[in-house]
Amino acid sequence: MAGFDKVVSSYEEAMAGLKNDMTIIAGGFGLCGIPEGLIAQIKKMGVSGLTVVSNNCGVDGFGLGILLEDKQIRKMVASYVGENALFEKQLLNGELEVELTPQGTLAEKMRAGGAGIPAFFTATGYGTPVGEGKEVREFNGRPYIMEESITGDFAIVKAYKADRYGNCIYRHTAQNFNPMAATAGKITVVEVEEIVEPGEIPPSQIHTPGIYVDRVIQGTFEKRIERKVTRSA
Amino acid sequence: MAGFDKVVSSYEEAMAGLKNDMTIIAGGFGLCGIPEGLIAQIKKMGVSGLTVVSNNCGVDGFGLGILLEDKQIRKMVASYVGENALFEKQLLNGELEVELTPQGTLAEKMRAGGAGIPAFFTATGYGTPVGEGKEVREFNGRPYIMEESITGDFAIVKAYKADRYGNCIYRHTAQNFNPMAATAGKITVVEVEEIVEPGEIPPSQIHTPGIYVDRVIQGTFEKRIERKVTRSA
Amino acid sequence: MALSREQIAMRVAQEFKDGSYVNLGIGIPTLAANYVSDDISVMLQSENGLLGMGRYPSENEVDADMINAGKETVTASTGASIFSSAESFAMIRGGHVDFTVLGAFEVDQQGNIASWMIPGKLVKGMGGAMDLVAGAKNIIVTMTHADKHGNSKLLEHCKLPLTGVNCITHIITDLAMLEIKDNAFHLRERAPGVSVDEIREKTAGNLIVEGDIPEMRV
Amino acid sequence: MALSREQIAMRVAQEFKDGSYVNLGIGIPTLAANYVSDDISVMLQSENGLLGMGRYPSENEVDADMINAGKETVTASTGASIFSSAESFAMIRGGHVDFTVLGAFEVDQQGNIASWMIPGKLVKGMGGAMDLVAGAKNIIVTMTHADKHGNSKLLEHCKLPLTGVNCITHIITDLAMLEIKDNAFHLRERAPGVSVDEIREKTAGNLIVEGDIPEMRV
Repeated sequence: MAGFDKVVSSYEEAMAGLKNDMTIIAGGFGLCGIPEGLIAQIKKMGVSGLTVVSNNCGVDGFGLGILLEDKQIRKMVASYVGENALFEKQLLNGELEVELTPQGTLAEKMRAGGAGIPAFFTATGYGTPVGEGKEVREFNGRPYIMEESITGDFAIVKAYKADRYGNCIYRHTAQNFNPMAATAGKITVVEVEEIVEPGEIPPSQIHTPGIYVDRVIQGTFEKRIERKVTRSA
Repeated sequence: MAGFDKVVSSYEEAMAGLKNDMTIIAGGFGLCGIPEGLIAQIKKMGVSGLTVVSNNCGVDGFGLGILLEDKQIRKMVASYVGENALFEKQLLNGELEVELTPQGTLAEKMRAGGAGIPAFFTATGYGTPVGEGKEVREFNGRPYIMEESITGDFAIVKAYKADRYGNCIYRHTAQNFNPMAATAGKITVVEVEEIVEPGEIPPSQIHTPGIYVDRVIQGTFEKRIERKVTRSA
Repeated sequence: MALSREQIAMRVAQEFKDGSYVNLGIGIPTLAANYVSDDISVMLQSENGLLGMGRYPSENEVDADMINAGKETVTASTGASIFSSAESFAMIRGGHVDFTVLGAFEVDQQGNIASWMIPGKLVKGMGGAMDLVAGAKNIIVTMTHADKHGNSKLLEHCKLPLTGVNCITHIITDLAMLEIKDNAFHLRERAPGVSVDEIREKTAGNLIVEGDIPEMRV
Repeated sequence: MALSREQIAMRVAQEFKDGSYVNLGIGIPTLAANYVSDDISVMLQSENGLLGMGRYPSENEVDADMINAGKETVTASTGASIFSSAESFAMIRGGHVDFTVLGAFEVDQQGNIASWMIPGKLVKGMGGAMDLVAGAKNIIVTMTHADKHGNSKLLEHCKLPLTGVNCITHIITDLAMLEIKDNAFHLRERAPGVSVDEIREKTAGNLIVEGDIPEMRV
C-alpha cells in the first residue's frame, strides 16, 4: 500500500509547495492542539502575504503568533484574537487585515468547505455587524444569514496519533478545529505525537479518515498551557 | 445525576407521545443498524399518517416495511425504496407519497436539521428532477441548488452501546444515518444492544453525545441480513 | 443592597433544572457552577468541544490537551463527551443546550444584546458568543444594572453593535431579576433591600412592574 | 470483438493509480476491484460509511453490522475507517474520492448522465448516485455502447431524466474508451478487433476521431 503511505520525514517535505499569498487553514483552539512544528516551518520558509484561517492567532512568540514577527500574515480569519500584542499593533498599523467570524460559523465554514457545501444559512450574526452585507432569508419565520464556506491551499493539523494511511485520532480537547481543518485543505498536513501502523486505531474510532490527509509528520510538542488553573488541595 | 438518566424500561415509555401525522426520522441503511423494537412499537401503537424520513423503507415484513402493512406511513422521504413490494403497491395506488432524496443530501438535511442550519447549497441534483423548483445559485462559476434541512417530532436510533446519560457508540457500518438522526428529533429515542455506566465509553470515542438523546432503551435485535455474500473458501 | 458577583451567580444557579445542559460564559457566569443545588445535576458544555466539564485539575492532573473555552486547564466529569468544534456548535446552534449564561454591555427591551464590541476600542472578537445567543433555548444575561457612571445598561434600544437580536429572555443584575417579553422589561424579583424605585430609576428601557415584587433568595 | 463485462472491468481498473480512493457502483464497476494491478493499491469507499472495504467475509466472519452500499456483507481491510453517512458524503461531495465508476442508461456529449429513472417505470430511487456524480474528481461510466435494439447510449442530448450534468469525463463501453470534452466524444481506444467505423455507427453524439486509435489492452 505504498501509494497510501503519507508519512514524510522532514518539515521541508511536509510544507513543500507553500507559496506567498496562499491560504492556510489551521487547527487549534488557543494554544491547545496546534501543529507547532508546521507553524515553525512556515516561519522558517519566510513565505508572506498569507491568509490564515484559525480560531485564534496564538500568543506573542508562540503558536501562529510567531508568523506575525516577520509580517508573514496579510489576513487573519478568526473568532478571537485578543491574546496578542503584536497582532493588535499590526492591525492598528493597517499591516494586517482581520475578518472576525463567530466561532461556530467558522467551524461550519471549514466543515462545509471540506464537504462540498459552498454556503449555508445560520441565525448566528443576523442583525449584528457580522451580518452586514450578507444575504438574509427567512425560514419558518426566523431570519438567517448566508455564510460561504472556506477552503485553503494548505491545512495544518495537529493530531494525537495517525497511521501511515493518514487515519487520525485527537486527544481530549486538542480535537477542537482540527477535524474540520483537515477536510478543508487542498493539501492537508498532519503533525502527530505518534505514528502507528494501519489497523492499530479501530476503524470506528478514527476521527479523521486518511482520505483527507496528504502528509503525516512525526512532531515534537512543547504544548504550552495558556491558563493553568488548578483547584486548591 | 438522576436528571441525566435517560434509560426507560418499556417500549411504551420509549415511544410515549408519538401521535398520528407526526414526522419520524429513522437511522439505518437497509436493514443494517435499525431500531427494530422501536419500529415494532410504532406498529403496535397503530399511529397513522406518519411522515418517515429514512434512507430506505425496510423490506416486506421487516424493518420500516412493517409500518406499511397497516398503512401507517403517509409519506416517505428516502433515497432508495426498491426492496419492497408493498411499498410499490401503495405508491402506485396513491396511498403513499414518496419524496426521493439523494443519499448524501438526505444525510446532510438531517445533520443540518440537528445543527440549526435551515438550508444549504449542494451541487447534487442540479439539472435533474431533484433540482426542479429549487433555487439555483452559482458559487465560483458552478451552479448549486438550495436544500432545506429536516427535523422530526421523533428520531429513532439504533446504537451499539449507550450509557445512562445517552452517550452512544455505533458498531461498524451500523453507524450510517444513526448519528444524524439522533440530532434531528424533538424527542430522540435510542435502542441499544447494551446499556453501560457513564464513564465506560471514553469521552473522545463517543459518537453521539448524550445531549441529543432523550430516552435510551435496552433492545433485542434479530439483525436480519439483506444480502449475505461470502467468499469462496 | 446590591448583589455581589457571587450572589448574582447564586441566583443564576437557581434557574437550572435537574438534567440541564448549561454553557457558562467567562466571569460571573462561570461562578454559577459553584452554586448549583445539591438536589440537582447540571452538565456543563464548553464550546471548545467538551460536554461534562469537571472541576479544575489538581496539580498532577494538569493536561495541556484538556482545556475549557476560557483556555483554562480543566477536567472531564464522569460521563463527559469530547468532540470537534463543528459538533460543539451543532449542539449550540441546534438548540440542544438548555441554558446559556453570559455577560453583556447592554441589553434592550427587544431582547437584543451587545456584548462584544465598543467602537473606538480594539475589537478582540466575538468568540462563540454570537452562536450561543442565536442557539440556546434560554439565555440569561448577568451584568450590573448600571455602569459605573450610573448609566442604565437596560435600554430601549442597544447603542453598541449587537451580538444577537431578539434572543435574551432573562437578565439577572446586581439589583433585580427581569424577564423580557412584549417589548418590555418585566420586573420579577428585587435584590434584598433594593426598592422598586431604585430599579425603575436605573432602567432606561420600558419597565413593567406588576403586583408585589418579591425579594430574591440568595 | 466487443468486450465482456469482465474485460470492461479490466480496462476500468487500468485507470486507477497507486493510492487512489475509489467508489465502485453495483454491477460491472464492482468487478473492477478484481483487476487492480498487483503493482498498485487502491482503497474502496462504500458510501454507507466505509473507507477501506475488504473482501467478502468467510462464513464465520459474516456480521450483520458490516455491509457495503449494495447491502452485501463485507469486511474492512487493514487501515479502514468507518463513519456516518454525513461524513461519507462529505468525502464524496467535497471531491476527496478520486474515482467513481458507475453504470448508466445514457451519457451525452456535454457529460450529462442518465442512470436512475425511466419514465413510466417504477422509480426506486437514486441512492447515492447523484452525490457521487456531483462530487468525484473523475467519473468513469461503464455501459454497453448501444442497447439491445442497437440504439446508441452515447447521445447528443440525454433523453431520460438526468442524474447529473457536465460531470462525466470518461466512458468505457464494450466497444471503446472515450473521453468527453469540448462538447464531443473523443475516441481514445478501440476494443480489440472493433473498427472505428463500428464505433462511429453506434455513437449518436458527436464523435471525434483524431489520428490512429489504438486497441485496448485487456
